[in-house]
Amino acid sequence: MDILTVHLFNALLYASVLFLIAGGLSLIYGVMRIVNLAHGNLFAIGAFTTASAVGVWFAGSSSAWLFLLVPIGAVAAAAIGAVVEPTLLRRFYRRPEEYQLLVTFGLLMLLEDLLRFLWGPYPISASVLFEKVGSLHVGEFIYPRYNLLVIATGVLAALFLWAFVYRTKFGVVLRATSQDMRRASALGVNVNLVYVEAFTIGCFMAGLGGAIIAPSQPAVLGMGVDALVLSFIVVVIGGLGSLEGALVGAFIVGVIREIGISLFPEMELAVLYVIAAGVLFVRPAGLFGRTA
Amino acid sequence: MNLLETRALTKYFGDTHAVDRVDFTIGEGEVVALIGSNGAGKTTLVNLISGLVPPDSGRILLRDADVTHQRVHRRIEAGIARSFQIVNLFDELTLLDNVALSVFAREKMTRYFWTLADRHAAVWEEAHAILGQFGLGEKASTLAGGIAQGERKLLDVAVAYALRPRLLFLDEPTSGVSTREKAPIMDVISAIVRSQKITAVVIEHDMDIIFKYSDRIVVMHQGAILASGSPEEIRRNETVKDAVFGPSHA
Amino acid sequence: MSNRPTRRDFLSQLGVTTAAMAVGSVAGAGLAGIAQAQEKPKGTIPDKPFKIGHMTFFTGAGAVLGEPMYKGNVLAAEEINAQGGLLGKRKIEILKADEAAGTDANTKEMRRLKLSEHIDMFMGITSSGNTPALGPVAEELKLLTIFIDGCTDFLFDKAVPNPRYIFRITNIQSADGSTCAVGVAQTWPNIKTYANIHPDYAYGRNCFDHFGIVTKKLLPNAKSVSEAWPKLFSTDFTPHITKTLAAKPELLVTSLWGGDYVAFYKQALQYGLFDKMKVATTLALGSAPQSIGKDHPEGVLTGVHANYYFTYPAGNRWPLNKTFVEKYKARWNEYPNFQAEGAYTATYALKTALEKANKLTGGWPDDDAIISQLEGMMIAGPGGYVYIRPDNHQGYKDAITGFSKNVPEYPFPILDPNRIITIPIRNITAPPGWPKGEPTSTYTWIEQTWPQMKA
Amino acid sequence: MTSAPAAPETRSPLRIVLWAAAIAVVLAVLPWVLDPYQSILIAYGLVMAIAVLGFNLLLGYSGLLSFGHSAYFGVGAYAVAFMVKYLRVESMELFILGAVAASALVTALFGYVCVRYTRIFFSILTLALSQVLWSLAFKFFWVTGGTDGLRVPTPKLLGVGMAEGDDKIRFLTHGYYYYVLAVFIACVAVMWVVVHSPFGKALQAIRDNETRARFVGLRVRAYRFVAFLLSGVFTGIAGALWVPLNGLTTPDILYWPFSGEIVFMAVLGGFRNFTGPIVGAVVFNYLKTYAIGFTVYWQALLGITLMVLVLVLPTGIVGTARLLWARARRRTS
Repeated sequence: MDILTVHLFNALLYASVLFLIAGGLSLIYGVMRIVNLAHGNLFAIGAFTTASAVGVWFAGSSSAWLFLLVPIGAVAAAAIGAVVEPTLLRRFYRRPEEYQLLVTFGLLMLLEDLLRFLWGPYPISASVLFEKVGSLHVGEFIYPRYNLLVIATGVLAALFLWAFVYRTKFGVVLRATSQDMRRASALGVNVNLVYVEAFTIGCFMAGLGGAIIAPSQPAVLGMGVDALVLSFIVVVIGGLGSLEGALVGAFIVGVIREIGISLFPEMELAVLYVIAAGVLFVRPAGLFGRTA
Repeated sequence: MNLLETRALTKYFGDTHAVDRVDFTIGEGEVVALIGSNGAGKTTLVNLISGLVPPDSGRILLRDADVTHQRVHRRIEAGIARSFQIVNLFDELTLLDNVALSVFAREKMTRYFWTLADRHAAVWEEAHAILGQFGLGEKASTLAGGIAQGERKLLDVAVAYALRPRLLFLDEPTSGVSTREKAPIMDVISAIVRSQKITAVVIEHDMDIIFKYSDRIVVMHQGAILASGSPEEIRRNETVKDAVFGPSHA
Repeated sequence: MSNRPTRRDFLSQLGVTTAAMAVGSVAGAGLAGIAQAQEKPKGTIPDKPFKIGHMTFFTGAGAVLGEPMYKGNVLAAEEINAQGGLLGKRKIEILKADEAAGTDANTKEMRRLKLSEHIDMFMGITSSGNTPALGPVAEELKLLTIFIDGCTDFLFDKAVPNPRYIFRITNIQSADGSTCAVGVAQTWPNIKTYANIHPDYAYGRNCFDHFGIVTKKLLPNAKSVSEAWPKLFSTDFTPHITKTLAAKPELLVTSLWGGDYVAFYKQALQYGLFDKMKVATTLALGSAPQSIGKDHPEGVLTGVHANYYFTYPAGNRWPLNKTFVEKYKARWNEYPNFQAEGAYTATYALKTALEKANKLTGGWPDDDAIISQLEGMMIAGPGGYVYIRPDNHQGYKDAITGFSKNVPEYPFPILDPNRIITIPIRNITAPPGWPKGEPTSTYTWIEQTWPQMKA
Repeated sequence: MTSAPAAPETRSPLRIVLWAAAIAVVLAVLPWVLDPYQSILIAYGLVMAIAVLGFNLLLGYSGLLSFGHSAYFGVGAYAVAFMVKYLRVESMELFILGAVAASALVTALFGYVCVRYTRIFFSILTLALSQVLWSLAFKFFWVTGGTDGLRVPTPKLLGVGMAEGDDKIRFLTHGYYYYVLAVFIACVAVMWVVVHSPFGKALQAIRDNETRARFVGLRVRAYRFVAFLLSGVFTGIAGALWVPLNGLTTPDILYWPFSGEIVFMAVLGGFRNFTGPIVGAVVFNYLKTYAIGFTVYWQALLGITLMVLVLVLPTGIVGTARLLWARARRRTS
């Protein structure tokens, strides 16, 4: 039974990171009705920033200080979001979706090379934190404590987001804007401000996903593109624009991946995609989806 | 025999009884005006009959055949066509294309992907002729997005008319145009409808137009039919005056 | 070998040796060295640069393994250029191309290099997914090519069964899985269960197959109890590690390499994987040596692609290696890996071939003359003698593997100098003339000719 | 579209045929003039042009942005590779037939789901479904060769193989080039007819105004489905032609950024023109090849190009050229 616990932890670990990425994607879509194809790159930026802050720039500092540095990746991603939304994306809200997708696809290519330009071609890791916190015993197995921290971060982020959206004044404004931008605007909501805030939060989440895994996995080029496909699978299962959907979708994907690798090693990820396709055929809008 | 008959046709939007157990009939060759204040259910009734929205209950019979649950293209085959209150055109196609498309569709030729559209001379001739009937012949090769509102209203009707319907719904064919233009537009439409003996239902607000062009007037109020009769009868009906024009109205 | 020999007998028959021994001397007509004095070339030699297109991983997780290849090529080219160039006249010019662009892009790039940049020769390639794609293209382009790695058996078994323009310098891939299996059989002969984690592409499959067949012969009691096939260039091995732990094997066999292996062992450490089982790898120390940290456990059977490790042969026994490592360290401030050695040797093989061909015909030799010199060449490289078999254009040198050990002299683990295992390559690869087999010729050769040990 | 509707195409058929013939002649002469490398690049460009032409039946004429066309391209390519591997087929004509059948099958399946939606949902659905194929090609190693891909040898063209000892490069730049050119011309002609057929008009009508299209009696989904099918099959044919040119097929061509490139090509040329996708495909091929040769940051270069295009020249090369041409003519007359 201990091994099942370990498997469950693994699934939750994967789900936590995926929720952070896909949740951000879905939040942005929910409020602004745009799908940001460069979203995965913000995840990568989070990972690279944290990896080099912890593993290179401040390497050798006290571990408490290094732990405080972890969220720096999320901040970096959020900062990029805060710049990109008003300067670039804002021009596209009134234009057809194809242009929105295209401009974010261009952004994806640009950011991918920006990573290479800033951090060079090699993987960067910040494994010192991963090693520092050590492992704990789960029956006869041992499990890295750091992974539990990642899971905790994912759960906390979900709770935080829920409280934020459903329990704060800004959340009300956010939901109002999401449902009817014009009416919200007529009621005196500064829609531009809401948009930049929502986009920044979405990017922050993606960046946090990258930042939090940087100590346990190296940051590599191309991780953003891969992450985007997976978060698409999550939102496709859960339903685009729904935070609950992202949460459930991430959990489903985490569990399926763990099962897939254990039971069908030859198929692995393909299991995931085939199940996603199944959901699409039965419920194309996703489990929690709303279409138009 | 009635051309069209609805039986207890009902549609709710939330708590609003948009159309509430309406029995509406129209005879072959009639031109009926559908009037009522905003929100009376006129457009919803047309939407239900034309198939844009499904009814909650009730039936729609076209020459005694039940079309209640038929898809839009089946109703069009059966001869029901409509125009739109807010102009609905193919803005990036020319006027000629807009009309020709209806002809192609009517002749079930739109599935031909292996012949050039230009080769079907008969279709283009007919489309030209229709544009001519509506006085739009000179603008045949202009894009529909680039003509004046009055012309757009006419084109909208022309697109519907090109389907050669037996029953044509005209949803406020003169809304959004200046008072001065209304009569000429209605003259064109009326001439065509009368000459082709098309059964037509016109939703309209302008009383002068209604009294001038319709055989019969049906008054709707809060989702139900309040009265039905000749223009003269309706003019004299006090209930109608109160409900439709408001008590203060002259 | 029909009556079942004991394992120990058979291993000694294979010529498996542990601990450092002198490199066997091989006498032969084709013997050439990299440090020969240069004679004056015959005839007129043009002085336009000799362009080599060099493709390897310059970016991504593959770069720690692949980039040293470029560095070895550059080092040799600089040495040759310092003496005036090839045949004293033609300076070597190297054009870089990034293998990480993907297999499709790589074939396009090879065409571009030849048809648009007009390279004289092509070198490089790390991934064994790429040589079967590029080999036929090189043949189509009539482009003289020495692949440094990308050592899949499939290249000369199937993709290009009768090579003309392409050669390959590092050991054939089946030697990797076989060497690893021989190392396991010799070190841990009582293993009953083993698990696999291999990258999901040609190399991983090949290692899995050959480790399996050799182990079946040598350790008939050993069973594979778990398989995991992570995508190449993955960063998260958590579920694969968990799966392996759940199967409770006595041994884990893995052919992860480069950045993948680094990420893997760091994660595996936190799961205590190395405490629960023996670990045998095919390519762990094949990457640039400094990429593996001192936190790497000791005593792991750490493969080096069955090729070369910079501490062996030790300097006092084989000066060529000593000077190569010194020069490489001076030039790049790091230690070479097997690919650096392969590229360095390949460049000198080219130089040698040119000089011999020139001696025969005078002037600048055409490709055919170079090819006929390369075929059957025996060249002494830093890692020992390399023989280029004329029938399949494949380089052969003794296979080696060893065990990780931390020593004070280096900031990274090295192969334990006292426990290095070497195997003469001819004993673990199909001989010339052996029919092409499935999945590889060597596989069917082992399956059909090796004796079955008693359980 | 934000721009005001431009005047419709009103050139006479004869002039169009003359122009097309002139361009075809130029393309036919190129291999004799250009060095082999350039000819191969043009061949790649023509192949991609077929794919983008197909893609644009959806984007330009039906108003549906597919971000999953890599799937149909890949299906065409893998269909050929499977025919080589399992059926030992060598004939290029059979390859194309096989690719048509396979891509029609897959497109029908995907189309069934996708045409129920429009706009962003359509894009996301096409992308997600295409990635199912990518994962299958990627993981089913023993069938697809995994990331190693499958090799495709020189095919027989019209029953004629490459002569023993013949140069493959010569084969590619002459025999195969003309084969590609012929298929390209056929595809362009077919697509020309499709978009100018009553069916093509119906698609454009649906694109402009779905509601009204329903009320002239068009079964919108059925039309979208057929357009999807045709579009996918065209892209599948391109995939089939691409494999012998490339020599092998790998999952890279099924991965979603390749779909992004197809979209890029259409936008680069201008998706509101018939010729836009063709120009876009050929130019993109050059752009990418030379960007890669020019800088390691070629992706950034392409990304910026795309963003500038979308911001400044949303009508693409052909649209912009037409605009400038019209302006110049107005000034002179």
